[in-house]
Amino acid sequence: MPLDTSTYNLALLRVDGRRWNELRQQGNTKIQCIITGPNERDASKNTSSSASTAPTAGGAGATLAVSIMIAPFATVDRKRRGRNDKRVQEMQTTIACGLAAAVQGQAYGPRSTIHIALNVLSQDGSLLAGLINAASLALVDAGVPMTDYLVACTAGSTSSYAAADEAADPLLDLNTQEEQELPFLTLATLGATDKVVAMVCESRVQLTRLEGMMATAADGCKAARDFLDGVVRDKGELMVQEGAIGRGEVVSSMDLD
Amino acid sequence: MSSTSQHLLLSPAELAYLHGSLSLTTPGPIRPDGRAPAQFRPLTAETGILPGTNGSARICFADGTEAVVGVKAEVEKTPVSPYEFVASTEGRKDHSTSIPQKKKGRKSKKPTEDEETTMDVDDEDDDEEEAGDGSAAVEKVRGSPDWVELSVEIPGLRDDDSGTVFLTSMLTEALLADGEFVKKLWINRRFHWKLYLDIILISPPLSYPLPLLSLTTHLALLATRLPRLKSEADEDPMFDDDWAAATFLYPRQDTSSGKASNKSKQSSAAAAAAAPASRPPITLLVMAVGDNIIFDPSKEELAVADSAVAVSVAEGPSSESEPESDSIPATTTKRNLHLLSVRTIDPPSRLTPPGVPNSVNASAWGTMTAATPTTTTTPASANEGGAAKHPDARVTETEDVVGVWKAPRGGAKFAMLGAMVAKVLERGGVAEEVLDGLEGVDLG
Amino acid sequence: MFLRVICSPQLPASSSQIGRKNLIWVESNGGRYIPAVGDLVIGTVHHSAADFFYVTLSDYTSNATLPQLAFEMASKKNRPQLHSGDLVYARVSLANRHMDPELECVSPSTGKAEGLGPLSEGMLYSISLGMARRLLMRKSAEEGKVVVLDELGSAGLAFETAVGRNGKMWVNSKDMKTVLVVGRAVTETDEKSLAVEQQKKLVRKLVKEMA
Amino acid sequence: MTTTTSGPEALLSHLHSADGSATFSYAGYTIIGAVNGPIEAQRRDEIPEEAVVDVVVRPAAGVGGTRERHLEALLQSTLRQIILVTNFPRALIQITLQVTVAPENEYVNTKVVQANTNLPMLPALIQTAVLALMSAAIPLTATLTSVVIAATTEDGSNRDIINPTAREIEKSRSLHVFAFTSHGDLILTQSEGEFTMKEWEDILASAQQQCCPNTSGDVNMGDDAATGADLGTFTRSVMEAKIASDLYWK
Amino acid sequence: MPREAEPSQNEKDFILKAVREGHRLDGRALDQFRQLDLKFGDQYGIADVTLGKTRILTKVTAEVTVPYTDRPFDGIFTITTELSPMASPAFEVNRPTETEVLLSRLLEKTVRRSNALDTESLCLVAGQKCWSIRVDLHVLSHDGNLIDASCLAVVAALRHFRKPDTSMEGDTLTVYTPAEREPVPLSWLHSPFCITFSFFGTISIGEDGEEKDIWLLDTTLLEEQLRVSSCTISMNKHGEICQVAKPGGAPVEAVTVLQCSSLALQKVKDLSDFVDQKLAEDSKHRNKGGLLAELSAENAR
Amino acid sequence: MADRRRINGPVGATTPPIFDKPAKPAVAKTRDSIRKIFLKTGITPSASGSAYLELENPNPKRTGNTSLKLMHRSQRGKDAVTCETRAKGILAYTLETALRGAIIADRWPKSGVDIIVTVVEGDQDRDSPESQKDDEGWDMMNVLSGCITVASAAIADAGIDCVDTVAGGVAALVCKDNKTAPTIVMDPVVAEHGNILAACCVAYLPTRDEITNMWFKGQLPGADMIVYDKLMEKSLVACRCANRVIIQELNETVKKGQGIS
Repeated sequence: MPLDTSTYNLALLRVDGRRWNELRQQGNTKIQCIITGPNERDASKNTSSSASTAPTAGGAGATLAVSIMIAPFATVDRKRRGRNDKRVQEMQTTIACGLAAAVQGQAYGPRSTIHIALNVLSQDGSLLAGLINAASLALVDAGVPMTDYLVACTAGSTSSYAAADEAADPLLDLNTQEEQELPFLTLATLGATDKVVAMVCESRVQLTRLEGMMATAADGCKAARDFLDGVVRDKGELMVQEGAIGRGEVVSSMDLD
Repeated sequence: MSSTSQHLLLSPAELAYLHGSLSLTTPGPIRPDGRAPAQFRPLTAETGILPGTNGSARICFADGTEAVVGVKAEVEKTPVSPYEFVASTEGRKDHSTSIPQKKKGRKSKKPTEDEETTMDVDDEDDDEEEAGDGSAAVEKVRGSPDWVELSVEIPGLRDDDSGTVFLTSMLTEALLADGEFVKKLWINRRFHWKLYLDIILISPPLSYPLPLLSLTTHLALLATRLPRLKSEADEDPMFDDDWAAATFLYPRQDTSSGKASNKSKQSSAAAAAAAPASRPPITLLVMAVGDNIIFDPSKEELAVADSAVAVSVAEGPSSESEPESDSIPATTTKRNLHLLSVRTIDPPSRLTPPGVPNSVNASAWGTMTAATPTTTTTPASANEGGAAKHPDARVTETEDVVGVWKAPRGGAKFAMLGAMVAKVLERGGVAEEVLDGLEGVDLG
Repeated sequence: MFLRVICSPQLPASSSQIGRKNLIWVESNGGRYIPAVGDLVIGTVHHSAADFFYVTLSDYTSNATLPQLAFEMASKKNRPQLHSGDLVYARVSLANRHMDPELECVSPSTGKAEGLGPLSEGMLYSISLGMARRLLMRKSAEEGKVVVLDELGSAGLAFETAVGRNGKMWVNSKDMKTVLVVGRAVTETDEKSLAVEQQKKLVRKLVKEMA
Repeated sequence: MTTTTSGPEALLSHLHSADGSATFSYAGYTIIGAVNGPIEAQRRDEIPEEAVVDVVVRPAAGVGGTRERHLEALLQSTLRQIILVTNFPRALIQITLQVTVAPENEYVNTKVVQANTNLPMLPALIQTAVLALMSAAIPLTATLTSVVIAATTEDGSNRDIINPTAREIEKSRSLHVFAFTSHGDLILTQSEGEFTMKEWEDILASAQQQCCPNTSGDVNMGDDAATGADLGTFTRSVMEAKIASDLYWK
Repeated sequence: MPREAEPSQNEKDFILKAVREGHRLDGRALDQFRQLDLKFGDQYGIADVTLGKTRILTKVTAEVTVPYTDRPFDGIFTITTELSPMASPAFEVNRPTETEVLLSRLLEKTVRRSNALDTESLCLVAGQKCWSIRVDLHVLSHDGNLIDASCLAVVAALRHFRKPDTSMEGDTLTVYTPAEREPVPLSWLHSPFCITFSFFGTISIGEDGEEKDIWLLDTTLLEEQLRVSSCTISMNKHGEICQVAKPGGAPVEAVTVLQCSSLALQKVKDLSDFVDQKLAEDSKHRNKGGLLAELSAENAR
Repeated sequence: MADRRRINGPVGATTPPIFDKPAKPAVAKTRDSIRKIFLKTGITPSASGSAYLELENPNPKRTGNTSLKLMHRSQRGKDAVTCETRAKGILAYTLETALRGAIIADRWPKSGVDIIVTVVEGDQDRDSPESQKDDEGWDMMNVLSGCITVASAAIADAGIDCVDTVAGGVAALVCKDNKTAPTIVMDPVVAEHGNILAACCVAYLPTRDEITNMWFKGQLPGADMIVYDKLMEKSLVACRCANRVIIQELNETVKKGQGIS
């Protein structure tokens, strides 16, 4: 099944002391994710006021603070989006809570915060899915312990909601145009399982259509997971070759302070 | 400012050391990262990272600070207002006059020069005619500041945060200071390009982001291309869909080749008034410690700065007729730098908690033997008891105690400021260096 | 002569007539609990510091402090181990408008717990201040006219309760259903302000449902 | 001479999440009030020696504007006079007043953003606030009664209308709001429009008559159709009812 | 900063234990709603919904304005949800909390994006004049399940609302006051409702240790504080999903989500009928007329 | 409690009138002088220090009115005075820079100064043609210099220790029309000069001969510094003039004070 994640660009992969960042590209959707921290809880208070937070491990672990910045030039016709655009905030919450389910926060203790800054540089559909994948990839890269990748994918259904034809076949990973015309949903699962962590459907669709779409999306998630995993392994080998692995150890030890 | 660059805590000893090492006169300042005073931090840059934009660039400093700039252009109708016509044409004429005048004879004002200047105004008009302004009206290419919209995004800062506002205004100022830039956006009398520059600091601000943002913007503008105009004169503009045919906002040229090459390019360019080989502005951050002038200071360095200024320069037309040009060694390119704007930056050092010598400890106040005040007591503080009570304290506050760093007080000396600006502008100086560097980046 | 009426959530421990002239206290169910010395309260441990527990008595109010030594047999060596979220039954030992209230889980005179201390397991129910006051009356059935508990007891249910002046009631029993029933009985009595007879009816109904 | 159709009605402690609550409807207004407190005030707001009194007025439709802010300011300064703020230092007493029904003028289509006068709503707000405070058992030095009076001129003769309708307010020359404590002291007066000192004094008199017909404080003066409802008595009876219901078991 | 007290460990343990065994504090079944009541004001477009101890009041207002330039043929339709300290001191004025944002987003998606209200019918003069319909939602008392209750309140209020009648002679637009002409209802296309499922982890059923998700409907505030994740499904009685949102939280089997969605349909049908019936009653009441005063008294309660 | 809530202003804002032709300045001033300044301190009793500044009347007149409070605020982290200037964002920011240099911060640990500058009337010459709106920037300089002067007077009035009284001054490179050569003027009045090429506004400590804030913008020809230096010198002169006014005013205040005691 065609999952257009073939064009990942890891040219900008960088590891330094406390910051890791990743440029992930899905179709023409281009997202950059930066993980900072973990650092003192109250740091999150004053700086990223607009970020959405979610405690991990039932409050016993570190807090995840997610803030999304959608560049004005990301869309075809430039639009400036206010910091507290409710739609963005909703996505932030969804991502924060979603990741909280995967991240082993107790490794850090309750008073610490991990900042996840997502920058959308170019946007062409499957935004939420892209953001989620980028975030979990960056988290892995940052050496934050997780039970499994949190992977997401969109699935749509041909023909509009009114027509109740069962023949309508689902399709995967929609771009902006498709999103505007077809009903679709975003599904985020924990790794390759069928466990739904997050699910967002914003379009009107026959109840009967739901199952098909979810199934397709779930498959997409599996594929995405394998891909992310591949990326991480490649980078691991790269680091070994460069002998950077030693540095990697420094990094992981730094996390735990 | 303290909000823009995260506050870092240094021990009094560290501060004292930093300040000491940076203010060394011989062999010159020793910077924590071992750079030369006028040396920039190494940076990686690339352009054309965003297919969806007219121009885009990305620069990251070695310390990890990273910025992305995207430029988008839209065609917009020009409101017809008699005033704008008058004002802008004047503005432009004046500009073209001012150049040759200042270049020669140091503001010696002989009418003859005015003659020749008006002349060169005319022949520029001809260029415009070629450029497709066939209309009978002797209409000059003009521009209005609100054709450009610039936005700065700093992670963790609200849009209306004073720091962000300040950055925005400085970058905008540099861009608009000489009326030239906006004129490039002129299409015809009824239409113009509206240019949106969105500057985004991707990483958390590890150091004062101004230079980074400015350089990235510069690069993005260099890479910016506008669709080629197909329509004639004042009719509704038609554009060439072929992106390859699109023309650069700042016409490209290999720096050595002179007028001829770029003249041709220019005539094809929509914005005819653009002076040949002009380059977008860059804003550099310069700081002074003691008598030393230091470029592109890092966060630690800024923490002990005596004063800091942001200097914006741009490159104007470089004409062969320049007398000085011969004197320049062939190696250095002839760049004709304009000073666009200067602003003092509130050095964070003012907020850096100072080390306290015992003498100034509140407990120790008054116990010291008096010395003659070195600062003027303001009449107010004289009639107000508090300050007058302990003049001796004031002395020790102003006197430097060895090994103790104190937040700088007062301002910068006139000469020092002048020197800083001069250092930026000097031939073969940092500004040129940087410009060359950015020139080197290939525009994908 | 005009009487200045001051409504206050609970009667001060002793009499209903305050010394101050032109001033009477009127009890009412409503309002927020305001700590008064001697009140028995049920609090939730918020967090613990060097030698204090910080205990929440009601939402949105500053925490009360509970010295770690204010427990039976507590000493520097062995202190009670209370974690955030634990329930504790305590007496208000210091209440002062200018300071956060202070609690104790031991009678200063006898040094005995006298039933105070951590409450493990069970369920915590919120009730009106009025109901709490009635349940705390020495003879709650006669004076307070709450007979549900007695009725449930006589219906053969085995359970233990603790009532806090701050509008909390803790119920525990081996059988979870019992706890549920007791809780419902009291809360419904409270919300629907049932008379003695109705209470009895309610209990009968609940017990039947349970079986 | 009154235009009040139905007498005042009130409902106390009917909201479960607030410490105290009251719904008051009179003269075409229905307002729901909730009181939370004393609760912990935010650091930046707290007053060391007193309780902070915070009033929030929310219109039925639209976000609060300058109009609501003005009302809030008036209420805040009035209420903290009768609340024993010194009893709860560093605490916050939060009063939220939600307008649910405001009299609509059948003859104009009201805009969502009403730029019209603030005053007519004031008495209802004050009453609601006081009732809610009592329901929350917040110590008060006194209760308040308040009334709005419009001075109109009809065929030459001046006429004061108590609790005027939206229509009458339009026509009125001047509009006045008074609030009195249960001791009969004047605690709040707001006037707008054109009037002479003499007129004002007359109106004040009739307002006093209306709000506290007998400052001596004996209760047996019930509703009097001529002067509109005696709110003082009303407040009292409502409280008595409340206490009775609280202590039903006694 | 006023903070809400966390439920004590005892409460957490007990409630979870109870739920696992199929019991709730108030003796409800796991999929049972609390006592639901709906009242309309004597003015049009006021709905007062009580769901257990949760109470929500919505008011609809209409005014004539200029349509957005980018959609000249549509009217304007906004739903504002500002949670006031009345519901809980945790809600600060003009500091939208996460709850508030999610709530308003859900309503937005459920009612607005699903075209329940035909916005084109609000257009009076293309590009110049249109109706702006505004729904203000006030949470008077918050004891859980805000979303479902709010959605119901909004839908009910909108269906109850009447906007002033208008007429066009040539290019002059006349808006009639209520006194002149009886107002007219909005053109309403379908009635979506939200059903929120709250999840409380899993229990293993059968000896093969198969895991099954436990979920509750119409949770109280206390229950909501303890749930591990939630999923809101909006649909109309025709079985059209208008919106599904599971904003993160603990994972749930995909199967469960599907089961929930089919159960949601049942519940939606019930709610739909409930609202229809209430509206019918109300209109009957009005036709009798002359009882406005009584109604207003009722509304106050 | 401080009202932190949004205040929606009255619906339908009013726009200032725009006259189609610039009114001629009443008084023509020589380019080597600055407009007369009226400065008065101690005008707001409630504030710990305050000052009022008004410029000689040739239109447009600019008046800044500063009231300033020194209050004990617990500021964790900062153990020094920080100025909080509430004004148009950028203006405030620059003003803050200008003042912070002058104030001896460590004299007032853990406390803050609120400086509120109210620009009663700015140079925004509303009666000049629309096209001049681009010159907002130039005008801002004038306003800023006024703010600096008036603020520093107010600070001194409040008895906050300064190293010296800051004064603001502006000089500009202007030319009437493109025939005549550009000239440098002090304290430029935007309306008077058809076209301003460059201007610079400095905040200056005369006795220390130091500059706490500088704001230069415009188009200077070539890399040569001469014009730039000239411009700076001129603006410094402007500052000195302004400063003399401050000193004089303050002296009078002192005299009065002594007179009473």
